[in-house]
Amino acid sequence: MDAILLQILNGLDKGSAYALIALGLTLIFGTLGVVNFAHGALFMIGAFCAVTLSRILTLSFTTIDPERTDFLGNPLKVETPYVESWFGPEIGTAIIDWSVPLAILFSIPIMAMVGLVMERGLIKYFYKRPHADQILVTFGLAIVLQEIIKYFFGANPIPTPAPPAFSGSFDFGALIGFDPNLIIYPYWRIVYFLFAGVIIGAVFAFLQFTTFGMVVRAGMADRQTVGLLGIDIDKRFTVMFAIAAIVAGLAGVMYAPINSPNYHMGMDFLVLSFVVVVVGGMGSLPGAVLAGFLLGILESFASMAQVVALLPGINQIIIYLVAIIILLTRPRGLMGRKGVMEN
Amino acid sequence: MEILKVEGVNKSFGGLKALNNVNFSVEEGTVQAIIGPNGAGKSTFLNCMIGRLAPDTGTVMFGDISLTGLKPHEINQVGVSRVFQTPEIFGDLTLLENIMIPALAKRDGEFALHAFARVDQDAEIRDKATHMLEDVGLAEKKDTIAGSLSRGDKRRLELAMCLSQDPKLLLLDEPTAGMSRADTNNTIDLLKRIGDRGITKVVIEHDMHVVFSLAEKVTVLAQGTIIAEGKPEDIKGDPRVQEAYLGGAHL
Amino acid sequence: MFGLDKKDTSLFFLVVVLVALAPFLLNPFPENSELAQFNAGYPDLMQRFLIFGIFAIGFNILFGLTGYLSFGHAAFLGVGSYAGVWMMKLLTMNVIPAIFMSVVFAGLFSLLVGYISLRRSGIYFSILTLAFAQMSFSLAYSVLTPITAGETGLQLALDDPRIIGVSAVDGSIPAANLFGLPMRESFELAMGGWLFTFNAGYYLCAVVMLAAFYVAIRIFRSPFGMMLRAVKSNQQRMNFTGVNSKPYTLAAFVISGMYAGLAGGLMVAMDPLAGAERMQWTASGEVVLMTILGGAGTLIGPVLGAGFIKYFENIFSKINDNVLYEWFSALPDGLADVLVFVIHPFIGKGWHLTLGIMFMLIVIFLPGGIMEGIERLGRLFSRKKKSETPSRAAPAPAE
Amino acid sequence: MTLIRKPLSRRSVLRAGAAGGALLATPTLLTSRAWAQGYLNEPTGSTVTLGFNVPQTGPYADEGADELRAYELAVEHLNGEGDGGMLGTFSSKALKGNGILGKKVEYVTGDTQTKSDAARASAKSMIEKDGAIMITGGSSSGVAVAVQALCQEAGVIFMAGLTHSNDTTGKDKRANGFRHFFNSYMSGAALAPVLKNAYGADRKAYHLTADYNWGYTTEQAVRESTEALGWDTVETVKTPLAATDFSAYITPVLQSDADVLVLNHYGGNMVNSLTNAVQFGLRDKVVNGKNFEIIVPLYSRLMAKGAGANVKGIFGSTNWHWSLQDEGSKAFVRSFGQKYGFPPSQAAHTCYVQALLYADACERAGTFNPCGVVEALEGFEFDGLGNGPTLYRAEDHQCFKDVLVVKGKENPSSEFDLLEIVEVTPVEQVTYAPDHPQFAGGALGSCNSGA
Repeated sequence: MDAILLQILNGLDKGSAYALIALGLTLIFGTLGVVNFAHGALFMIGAFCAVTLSRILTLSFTTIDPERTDFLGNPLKVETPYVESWFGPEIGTAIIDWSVPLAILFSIPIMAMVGLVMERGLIKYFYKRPHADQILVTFGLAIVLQEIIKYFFGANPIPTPAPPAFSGSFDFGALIGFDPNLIIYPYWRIVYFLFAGVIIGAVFAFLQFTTFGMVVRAGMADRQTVGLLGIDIDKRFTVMFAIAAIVAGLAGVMYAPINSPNYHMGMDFLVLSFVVVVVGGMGSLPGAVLAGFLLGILESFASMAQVVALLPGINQIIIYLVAIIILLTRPRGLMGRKGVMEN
Repeated sequence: MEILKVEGVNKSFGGLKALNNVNFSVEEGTVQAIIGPNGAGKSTFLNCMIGRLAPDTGTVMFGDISLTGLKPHEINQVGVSRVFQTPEIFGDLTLLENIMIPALAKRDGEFALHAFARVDQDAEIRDKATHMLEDVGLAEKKDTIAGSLSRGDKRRLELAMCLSQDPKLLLLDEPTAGMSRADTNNTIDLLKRIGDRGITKVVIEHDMHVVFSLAEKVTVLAQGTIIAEGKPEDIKGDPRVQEAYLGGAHL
Repeated sequence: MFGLDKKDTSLFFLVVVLVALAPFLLNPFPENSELAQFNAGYPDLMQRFLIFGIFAIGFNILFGLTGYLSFGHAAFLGVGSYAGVWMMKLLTMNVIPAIFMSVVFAGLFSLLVGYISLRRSGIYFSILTLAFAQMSFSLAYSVLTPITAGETGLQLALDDPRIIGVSAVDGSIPAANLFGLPMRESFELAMGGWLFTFNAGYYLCAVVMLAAFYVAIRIFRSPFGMMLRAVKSNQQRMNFTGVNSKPYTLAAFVISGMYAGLAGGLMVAMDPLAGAERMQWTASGEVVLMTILGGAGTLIGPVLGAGFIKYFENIFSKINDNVLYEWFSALPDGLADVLVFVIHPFIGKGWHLTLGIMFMLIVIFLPGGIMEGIERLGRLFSRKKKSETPSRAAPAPAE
Repeated sequence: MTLIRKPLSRRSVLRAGAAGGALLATPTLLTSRAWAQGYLNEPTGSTVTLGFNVPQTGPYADEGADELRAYELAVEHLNGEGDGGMLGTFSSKALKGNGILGKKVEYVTGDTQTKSDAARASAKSMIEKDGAIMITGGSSSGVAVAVQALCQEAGVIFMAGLTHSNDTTGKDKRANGFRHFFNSYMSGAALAPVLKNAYGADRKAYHLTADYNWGYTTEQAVRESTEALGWDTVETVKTPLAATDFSAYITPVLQSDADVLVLNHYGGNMVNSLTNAVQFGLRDKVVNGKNFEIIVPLYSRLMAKGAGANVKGIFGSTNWHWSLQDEGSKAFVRSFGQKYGFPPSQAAHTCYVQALLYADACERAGTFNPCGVVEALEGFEFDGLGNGPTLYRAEDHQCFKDVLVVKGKENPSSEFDLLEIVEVTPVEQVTYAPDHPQFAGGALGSCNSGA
């Protein structure tokens, strides 16, 4: 029982990342009709916002310590971060430790800018082009973005730990009424799950309860009609693109402590999130979220040794297998609408 | 002889009854029109006839072949062609190719792996297509991409596509919808000319001018039920029809 | 000639000439010049141009004609490769059975995948093919290791049975050959500072590729090909025209799967090893990019796209700072440093960056791919023919 | 005009410059029969070309970059530039700093992309286009095995870079291929006694294994050597190569009665699985009255860097570490550090050494002919290259030398000072018979010179 519950938790956690990326992807597709292969790169850039902020916070000045030597036998250069010298070691260290949560604030304007520049500078010229062209150009962009990050940060993963208060794990089971010491779960993963819930909720609330959101939803349903009403839908769609970029970026920032960011993490998630979007139904926001969590949980279950013993290799293919089964039984995914991207 | 016989067809969408026990038949070689106000179930009826929708109950017999349960391409292969309300053509292909495809489908059946033949050297099909284009007056545009045609030309092209198959029965769904008066008249002339070939036609129409110019018999559908049937001049005076149309301007 | 019309005949002969003379054409720079770095006329890369050309031609029969965008075609190439290596392990090092079985197995596998995937269209079809390919890759890399040798790739061994051949010759694995002619065999021709290599394997690839290209032209010009284009244009009208589109698309899918298998078989005939990465989604994506880049729906575009990508992968990745300094050795040191600094991110380990930029530039400025670029150039030089061809929509169906 | 049949070495002739003109001036028709002693890519000019085939894109790009640095350094030293590095400490004195056999060393580079296909394409272009006489480098066993087989077929020498799977010198060994790096078996044999001392003989181990060839051989090696010392293996679970989040594999560990977790992962997999394991509090856990421990059989500095603070106190093995204090290591670290500003990684070390060993073998054999080089390397014993006395065993072309057991450092003084050496396991303890079951199957075959 507790084993199952733990895997559900794992699945929800994995699903959070899938859902957040898929949400943005389907938002862009639903509003702009663009298949964005660079969406994974946005997630990656988000994670590197966290890395960059921690680099900024640890900008250091160098002093020579004549007492000690480095590996070549020269006097050791000691690096002290400016924040530590300005705020004293304790507060300074604390600021550095909290760089990931701080990066949330840092990343929002950056991701919004990246999104705006991308949409205004490139994507908008591809609204009327075939999906194949959109795939090609956004794929090219994804490579370029990823190579730029690699140029500055290298190919190796960069550890970006959570603040000490949130590192390590706690007895989550006891909190929800299980016996103590049954369900130990890392703080940050719980935080990630809750954070994803908040973001998803915020996006839905925004679309549901604001006039802006209403127009966008109407536009997703029938772009031409809304355009005929004399509403400048394009401007709103640009904003939606920026919002999708922010969602992907925040998903990336918060993911950094879970797995050290590297330059190709976006591509790793890209294919999976496309599968998630399609399984959920192209253009369906609730579908994307639902499929994200569903696939996350199924993937976790399939990883269990007992399952793998029964079906060797199932952990390798579960997501694709489920995708095939769902698409064959539900032609337009879980919650897809008719006529979207079938030609 | 009755070429098409529809008996006891019912069709519901959720709680809404779209067709209610419809019985309908078409004599071979005649032109029959189905009219009715918006939402009367005309399109549903047509879709039930050509396999796009499956009726809940009832039978659709084409000669002695049951059309119910057949797939669209199978229905076409037994000799039923259809013109759509918005012209369905191959927009990326040339006019000539647009006609050659139905001609090939007629000759070679629903699937033929002629991957090594030269389509441009298939004289039989080519000539047939060229003639057909001449018939509808599009011959000089035969190498144009069909998507660039005007709506009227698209309609004529679609008609030519159907005719190239020498169908036994031709179903026309509002063939003049959205056309100018001049185009409408052209189309009526064209359809009349096809009459000479002896093709049975069923026309669904809104425009009474078209109906009375073409049809030999008119069936009136309202709220999923046939409320009147007869010669055009009889229908014109039928009070039930006038009521159904609630003072429709064309009457 | 050969059942082709005049225009296609001249295109075919142009390709024959280009392929036959490729060892000259691809080695335009003398060996000891700094630009020799850009020479592509060595057997492996020339073989790769043709093999990926075949792959892309086949992919184009599906995507270019029917519009069905498969994201899993690399799986068929992979299955073909494995079948080919197994033939070489079990039967003989003669490449004919290997190539033949590659095509057969890829055909069967694509029949299975196509039959299921073609129940859906649009992006749902794409994701289904992607899912099948990724499953194939994952399983080949891991649990199928006994059949595929997983990470290390399936290769020949000295103790393979090779029942109608020999297991080993003088303690070495015998070379892949065509009735005794080793695929590695090359003649080299030195002329002045130039060196040209004529490789047996390359010319086998050339013959196969020309045959594949010829078949593709015939398919494009056949009633079958026209039907496929009609499926792309309007599937609904297709069905109401009495055509059952499913067997058409399935046939196109299987034909293109067999082309992929043929490419896989040739790959192992040239270089007897089959690695699982061949089946990964990136490999499937690569052939999509080749086709779009070259010009989907055109006859020769996909081959050009394949050449373009393989050229970048093999030539740009080998340029390093040292090479740059050699190029700029005539310049003053400071200037050379600056130039190297500027160019450095785009070469060697930065070849991906250059490739990404090229993708974007081509798709932004040449919506019809490389073929559109060539067409525009052609139009620039021959204004007289302007009136003859009304310009077609961007992804032009033929030519 | 000259028409020549392979094997050839036209490139070096033409590269040498004037020869091209000479050939043009005297139009003679030559066939290979004129080269009775010929072998593929025989250097006939004043230079010899080596091919450095390393990952430059993909997840191992940084490791590849470090390998390339080492090769560039080795070329400098071979050509008599720089401070000579390990040339001075190398027990064989055949190399004189004037290139190899008097020919200046030049090199070409390529990108393996850590894919066997791409690696072979790149190696082939070096052989066919650039006339490389030897290929070296690589950062994974899949690539090493693939390129090794290619070099065997083509007829050039392959000096493996970082490859740790048993198969490289086991079932996939080739006569033209040589490995200096250690292997899975050696890791297991070196680690087991140290683990027993540190954690006791009564332990229950849980293995997470990367689901591909290298993972399998490493799991087997560690399992067999720890079980021989009394440990139990409670469970072995395979994880997909593409996995990025290992939570679903870590939580069952928490619930088993295992008290040791062995992560048979490399590169990004290892960084993530270790990070996840620490997140889930495995290090703070007490099972069966013992502290829970994590082991990483194969360590690299780049991985340690990626995993950050999570590596502290975790045991593993490496081929070499820059903090070694023998003369060879010190000389190498000095010249590498002065050139690049940071200490070399083990990948850099093995690549540097392989380049030197190849050059030395050519000098001793007096030829670049692969068969001569193979003969010179087989059974070659040497010292002074950082790992103590070493043997290149003739039976499988594997180097036998001491293996380092290391531990993540608690208080690193720099971003490179992440590991500390716990023990240098002597070579006797990691030596195995050539027909050991873990290396069964396959055969070297005979050397191929491409003639």
